[in-house]
Amino acid sequence: MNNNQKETKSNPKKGKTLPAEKSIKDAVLNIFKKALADNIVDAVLIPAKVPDTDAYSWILLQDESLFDIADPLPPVMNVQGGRALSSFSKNGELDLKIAALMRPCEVRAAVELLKLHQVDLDNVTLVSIDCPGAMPLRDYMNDPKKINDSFKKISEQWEISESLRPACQNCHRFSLMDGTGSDLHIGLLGENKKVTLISNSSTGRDVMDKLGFEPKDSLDKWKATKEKLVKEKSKKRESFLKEWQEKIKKTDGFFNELNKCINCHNCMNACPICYCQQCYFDSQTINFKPETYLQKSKEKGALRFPLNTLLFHVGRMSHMVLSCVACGACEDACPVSVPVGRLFSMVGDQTQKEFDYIPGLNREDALPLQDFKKDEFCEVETPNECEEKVTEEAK
Amino acid sequence: MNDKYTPNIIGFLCNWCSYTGADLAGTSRMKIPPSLKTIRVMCSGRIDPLFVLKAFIKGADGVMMMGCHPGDCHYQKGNYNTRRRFVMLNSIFDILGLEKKRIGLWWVSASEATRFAQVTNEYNKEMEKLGPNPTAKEIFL
Amino acid sequence: MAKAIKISKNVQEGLFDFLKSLLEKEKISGVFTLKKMDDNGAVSYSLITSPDEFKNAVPLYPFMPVNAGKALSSFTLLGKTEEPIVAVLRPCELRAFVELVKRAQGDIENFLIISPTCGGVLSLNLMGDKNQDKMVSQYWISVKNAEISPDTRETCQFCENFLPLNADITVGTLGNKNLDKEFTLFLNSPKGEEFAKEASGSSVSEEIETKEINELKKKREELREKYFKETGKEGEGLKSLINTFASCLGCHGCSHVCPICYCTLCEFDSKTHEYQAASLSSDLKKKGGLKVPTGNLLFHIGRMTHMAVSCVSCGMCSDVCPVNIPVATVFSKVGSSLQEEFKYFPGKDIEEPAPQGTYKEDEFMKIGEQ
Amino acid sequence: MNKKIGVYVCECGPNIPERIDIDKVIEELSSMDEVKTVKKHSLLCSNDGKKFLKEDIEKEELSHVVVAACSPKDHENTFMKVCEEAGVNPYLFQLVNIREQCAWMIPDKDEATSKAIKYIKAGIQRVMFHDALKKKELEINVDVLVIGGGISGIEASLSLAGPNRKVYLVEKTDALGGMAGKLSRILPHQGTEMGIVKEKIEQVKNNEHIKVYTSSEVKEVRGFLGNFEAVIKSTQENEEGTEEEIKTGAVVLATGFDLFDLKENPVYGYSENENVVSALEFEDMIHSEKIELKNGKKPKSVALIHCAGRKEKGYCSKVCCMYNLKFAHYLKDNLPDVEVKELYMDLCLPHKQDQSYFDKLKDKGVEFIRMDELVKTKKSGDKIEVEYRNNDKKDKFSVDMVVTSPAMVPSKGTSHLAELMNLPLDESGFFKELHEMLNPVATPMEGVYITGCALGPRNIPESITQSHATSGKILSSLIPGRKVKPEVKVSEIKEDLCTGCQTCLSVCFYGAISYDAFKGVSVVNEAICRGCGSCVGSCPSGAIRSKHFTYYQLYLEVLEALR
Repeated sequence: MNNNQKETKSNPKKGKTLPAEKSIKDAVLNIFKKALADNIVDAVLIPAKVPDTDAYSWILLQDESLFDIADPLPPVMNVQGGRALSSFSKNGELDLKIAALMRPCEVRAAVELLKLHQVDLDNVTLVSIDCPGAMPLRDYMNDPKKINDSFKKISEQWEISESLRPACQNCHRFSLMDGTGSDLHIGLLGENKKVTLISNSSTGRDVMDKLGFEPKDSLDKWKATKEKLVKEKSKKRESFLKEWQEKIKKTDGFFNELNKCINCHNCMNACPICYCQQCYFDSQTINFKPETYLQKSKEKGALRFPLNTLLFHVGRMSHMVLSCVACGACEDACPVSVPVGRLFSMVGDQTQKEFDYIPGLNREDALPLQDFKKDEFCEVETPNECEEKVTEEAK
Repeated sequence: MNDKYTPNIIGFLCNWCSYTGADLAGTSRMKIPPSLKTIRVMCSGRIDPLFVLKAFIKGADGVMMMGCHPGDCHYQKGNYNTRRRFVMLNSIFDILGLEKKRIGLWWVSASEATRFAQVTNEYNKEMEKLGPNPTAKEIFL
Repeated sequence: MAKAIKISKNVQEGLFDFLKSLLEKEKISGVFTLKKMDDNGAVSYSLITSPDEFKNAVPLYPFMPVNAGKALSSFTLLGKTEEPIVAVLRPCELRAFVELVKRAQGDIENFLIISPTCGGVLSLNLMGDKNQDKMVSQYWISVKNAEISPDTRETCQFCENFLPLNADITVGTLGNKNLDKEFTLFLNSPKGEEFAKEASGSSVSEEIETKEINELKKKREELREKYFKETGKEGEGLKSLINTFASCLGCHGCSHVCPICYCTLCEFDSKTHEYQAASLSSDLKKKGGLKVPTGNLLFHIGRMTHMAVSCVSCGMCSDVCPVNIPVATVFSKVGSSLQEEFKYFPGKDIEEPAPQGTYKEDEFMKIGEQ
Repeated sequence: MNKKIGVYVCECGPNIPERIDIDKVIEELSSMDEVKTVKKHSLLCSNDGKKFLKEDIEKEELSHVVVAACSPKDHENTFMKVCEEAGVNPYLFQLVNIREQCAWMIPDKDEATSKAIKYIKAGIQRVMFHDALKKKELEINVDVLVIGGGISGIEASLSLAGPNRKVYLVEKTDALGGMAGKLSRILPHQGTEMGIVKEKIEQVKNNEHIKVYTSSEVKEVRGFLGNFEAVIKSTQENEEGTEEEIKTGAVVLATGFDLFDLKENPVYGYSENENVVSALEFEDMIHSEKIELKNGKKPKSVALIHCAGRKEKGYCSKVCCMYNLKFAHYLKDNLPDVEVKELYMDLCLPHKQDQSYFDKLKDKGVEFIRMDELVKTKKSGDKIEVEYRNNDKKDKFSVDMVVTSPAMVPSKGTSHLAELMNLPLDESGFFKELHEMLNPVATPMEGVYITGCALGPRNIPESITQSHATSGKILSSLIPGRKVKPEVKVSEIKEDLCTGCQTCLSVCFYGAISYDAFKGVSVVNEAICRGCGSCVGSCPSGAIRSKHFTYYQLYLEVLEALR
C-alpha cells in the first residue's frame, strides 16, 4: 500500500561521517558545540542530567560549559521532547535560533504540534538521532545504576530487549527511515566509532553548509544496518499489533485493560499531543446530580469510581489518536501500569492507516480531520449513492 | 565602589497607605534605595502570594509587601487576609529551608514616610549582606 | 468508654455481611466501597446498589485507588444524595471529604460513614503484583499486632491520624489479636447506633484508644520525625528542593489525585503561568541555560500555598508520581507546620472555615510592625 | 501588533530634569519597537501641556498612552480625561511615577535615570495589556433608609422626606420615640411635657413620604452611595419573618443607646432594694406625679446618684448630671421639705444654661457631695444607707429613696448591625465616626451616616443637630437625576474556571460576591465591588480577575523590574 511509498519518501543520498574516537556521545555533542561556537544557533535543546541527582531533564543551553551535563541519548525519556519544545515556544515569537536534538518520536510529536500551532519551528532546527529506545521511567527511578548499565549494553548492541519500554520494543520508526520530519539526522548505526550527519531538509542542508560539513560520504552502510533492524522491529511490531487486537476483540477487552485506571490523567499530561490547558474530560461539562449516578448504578448494579474512566480514554483517543506518535510517554507516566501506550499505539496504527496518514512525517500533510476528500470513505455510505456522488462530481 | 553588588528588590504597595507613604517620602526628599522597584496595587489584599513567589523564583533578591496597618485598611479588612497569606508563604519558605529573609511584610501608613524610608533602607542593607538570590542563576527551577 | 458492639466473625466477612444485610433490607440504597474488578487483583471504588453485585465488594481491602473523599465529592458535587448511602472510608479519605464539603465541593448529608482504625494501605503500584495476596495476608497480620506493615506506603507508615474523626461507625481492627474471629464496631453517633441494629452483635463498651494503638501512634510519630528530617535536608534549602523535584515530569498527577486540589483547571496548568518565548533570551543571558518545561518549583510551592494547610496526608500524590518523588512527605511536612501555625486540623470539623477564608484581627500581631 | 504607544515624559518644571537625564530616557525608549513616539514636555498638567498632549495623541493616532510624570495620586485623572478627549480610552493609559518615587527619592542622577527607564518600560509593557474599560453611569436612588425610630431617627426622617424623596424608617420596638419618648419633661425649659416628641411622632405618621416599619429589623444591607439594597424583616409574632426588599440611596443609623444595667454591680443595691430606683423609673413617677416610696409614703430624703456605670464603662455619659438637676428641681418644687443629696464623681455642665440651672439648686438647698466611688447602698431599717468614698475618706448617710442614673451604653443591635454592614465600632462599642472632628457623621461606607447616641452619649439638642447634619450630607449628595459612576476596576469571574468553593465570598467585605447555585459559580455584583482584589488573592483556581490589575499586567511590571 502507498504507506510504503511514504516510508521511503525522503531518501537522502549522501551524508557526512564524523569520527568518534572518544565516544559517540562526544562526537554528537561536538556537532552542537560547533554550531553554538560558530553562532549558527543561539541555543541548543538537549537532554541533560541534573547535577547531584539521577534525574534527566531537558535543558536549553547557551553556556558551552553545560554540555558537560548534556546527554544525547539518556536511558529514559523524562519529558517528551515535543512537549519540552512547545513549552517555551508556543507563546509569542521565538527570537533565538535553536537546535533541538530529539528522538525520532519526539521530532514527530513536534511536527504534529506544529500543525496544531502549539510550537514555533521557524527558528528551530530539529535534529533526530538513531534511537536505541529508552528504559521504563519507574524502573530507572527504582534503580538508576542497574538500569543505566543495562541500557548502556542495549544501546551499544541495538538489542531489542524485553527491558526496554514496550513502546520502544515495538517501534519501527526509530530512525530517519520514514522521513521523520526533522531537518538533520544523526546516524549511529552501521559505522563503527563514527557518527553520520544527514540533512533531511533545506534548513538542515543549510546548517550543514554553515558547519562546513559537505555531504559526500556514502550512507550505504548506515542504510543497510538500519533496514535490517527496521525489518526486525517491524516484524515485532506486527506481532504486537496482532496480539493486542486479539485482546481487545474480547468483550470488555478494552475496559479490562483499563480497570486499574485511577483517573490521574498522567497519560494525558505526559502526552505531547494533548496540548489543551483544560482537558474536556476534566471540565465540569460532564457532572451530573447524585440521582443520575445512583440511577446509573442501579441499572448496572454498581457504578465504578472514579467516573468516566472509559469516556476519558476513548474520548482522548478520539481527540489525538490520529496524531499519536507512539512515543509511550503515557505508559511511562502511568502509576498503575495500565498498558495505555500500547492501546493507543495499536488503535493509532489502524486509524492512521485508514487515513493513509503518518503523524510527524511531513510538515505539509494536513491533519486528517482538518482535511477531507469528497470521494473518500464511500463504503460507509450506501454504495450506489456513493456512485452517484462521484459521477456527479465528475460532471 | 562601582562593582558593588546592588540587590534587586520588588515592593508591592497598597494604593491607599503604603504607596501614598512612599510618595510622601519622595515629596520630603528622603533617600530611598534605588534598588527598590515599587508596584502599585489597590489593596495589599490583592497581593497574591504567587506574585511574591514568582518574583522570588524569577530572581528577585527581595520582595516587600506593604499595606495599611491592621484596622486602617481602606477596604476595611483586606490586610488581615494579606497577613494570613504572608504567614502562610513565610512558613512554607521556613520549612523548606528557603531564605525567608527575602520576602517580608510591612505595614506603612500614608503618613509614615519616615517608616517607609527606614524599612526600605534597612531591608536594602540586609539584602546587600545576604547577597544575590541563587534563583537568579539557577537553571533547574 | 464508647458505645460499641462486638461481632464474632472475621472482620472482613463481618463487615461484608453487615453491609450486605443493610443493602438487602433496603435500609440503604447503596454501599460506596472497594470492589474487586478482576482476578488479577485490581480493585476500585464502586457505588454498589444491587446485593448480587455486592459479592465482589472488599470493604477493607488495603488499597487506595483514589482518595474516596474526592470520589464522593464528584458524586455529590451538584447536591446531596436523596437516598441514604453507606460509605466505607479510611480516616484520611473521610478528612478529605470533610474538607471538600467545607468548600462546597460535595455534600455529606444522607451518608452513613464507616471507617476503620487504619493500618494503612499498600502502595498502588503493587496492585496486580503477583505476590499481592501474600502481601495482603501479611498486611492483616501486622494489623492484628498493631505493627507497621512494611508493604504499606511511606505516608501510611508515618501517619499518626489513623483513627477516624466524624465517622458514624468505627471499625476496630488495629491490635485486635483475634481479628479473624471477632471484631468491634464503635458507634459514635445516633445514626450509627440506629444502623448497627442490623449487625448481629452483642453490645459492649470498649475504649478505641487501646494500649496497642497508643504504642503504634508512638512508633509512627518516630517514623514521621525520621522521614521529615530526611526530606528537604535543612540548610541546603533551594538546592535540596530542586534535587527533590529534579525528575518531576510536570505531569501534575499529584494535583489531579489530590483531594484538596478541587479546581477544575489548576491555575498552574492555565495559560497564566505558561512560559513566554519573549523572555527566553534574557533568561538565557542571565543563566546560560534553562530547564524546560520551566515552572517546576513554582508549581509545587504554589500548590502548597493553595492546599498544604488543608493537606490530609492521604499520600495519593506520592502514589501516582511516575518518578518516585516523595511528594506526600514534603507536603505533609509543610502541611503539618502550616496547620500548627494556623491551629487548624483539616477534616476535623465541617463548621470550621478553612484558613484561607477567614482571619482573626488579633493574630500574628507582630507581623508587619517590625 | 497594531498597537501604537506614545510615551510622554513630563519635566514637571525643574523637578524631574534636576535628577533625571530626560534625554537619555527618551533615547532609551525610542529604541523600543512597541513605541511609536516619545516626547517630553515642561509641564504636562498645565493647560498648554494638556493641549499639547491631546493634539499629539490625535496627530500620532495613538492607541495607548504612557505618561511619565508625578504620582497617580496627583494627575492620573487629569491625563485620563485628556486621553478621553483625544479619543483614546482612558484605561488604555498608564501614568508612571518618576517624580515622587524616582527623582525625589534618589539623589544620584544615573541611578534615578536608569530606574526611571525601568519604570517607564514596565508602564509600556503593562499598558499593552490594558483593557479598554468603560465607565458605566448609574441612575442614583435618592430614597433613604433610617434605622432607629428615636428622636434622632425621627428628626432625620422628617428633614429628609419630601415630594421626591421617600424615607423608610425602621424601628425594632413597637413604637416610635425611643428613649426621649420615655422622658417626662425635656430640658431646659421645665414646662414642656412630652410634647415635642409626641408632635414629631405625629408629623412622621402624617408624612406620606415616610414609610414606618415598627417591630422590624434590617436583615441585610449592601451597596454604596446612591445604590443600596436592603431587606427589612418584621419581628412581630403574627407576621413573623415577613420580609420586604427596598432600594435606597443612603442609610442613616440612628440606633440610639441602652442603659447600663444597674444589676451588674451590687454597690448600687438596685435589685435587693425596692426604694432604689433608676432614673427612667423616676421619670415615670414624675410623669404620673406620684413621688412615693413603695409603702406609699412620700420620701423625706432622696439621694440622686450620678455616674452609675461610669467607672465600669470608662466614659462620662454627659447627660445624667443635667437630668439629675432636673430631678432635684422637681423634688424641691413639689415636695418642699424634702432633703435632696446629689452624689457625683464629676459634674458635667457643658451648656450655656446649665450653670445658672445648677446655681438655682444651691439656693433651693440641695446638697452636692463629691465621691470617687460608691462603696455600697444597703437597706438599714426602712431607710437606705449610702456609703461612698471621697479621696481616701469614707463616709455614709441614710435616705428614704435613692435615684440612680445609669450610664448610656450602645444599644443591643449595634454590634450585630456593625457586623452586617462592616462598620467599625469604637472601644466602648458605639459606632465609630469616620473622623471625630472633621467628619463626625460619616462612616467608612460611602452613603452610610450615623446620628445621635449611636455614636455615643449625647443630649437631645445635640442629637437633633446631628440628624440635621446627616440630612445635609445626604441632601447635598443625593440630588435627584444625578448619576454615579461606580468603580470599573472591579473583579470579574471566569465562570469556566470557577469551582464554586466560595472562598471569595468569605473574603469580600462588601458582600459584592454571591453564589449562583444553579451555575455553581460565584458572581460579582459590579455595582457593589470596590475593586480591592482581596478575592483574587484568595482564589486557588485563578478564576477571578481584577480589571486593570490583572495577574499579567502586574507580572509584566515584575519582569521589567527584574530585567
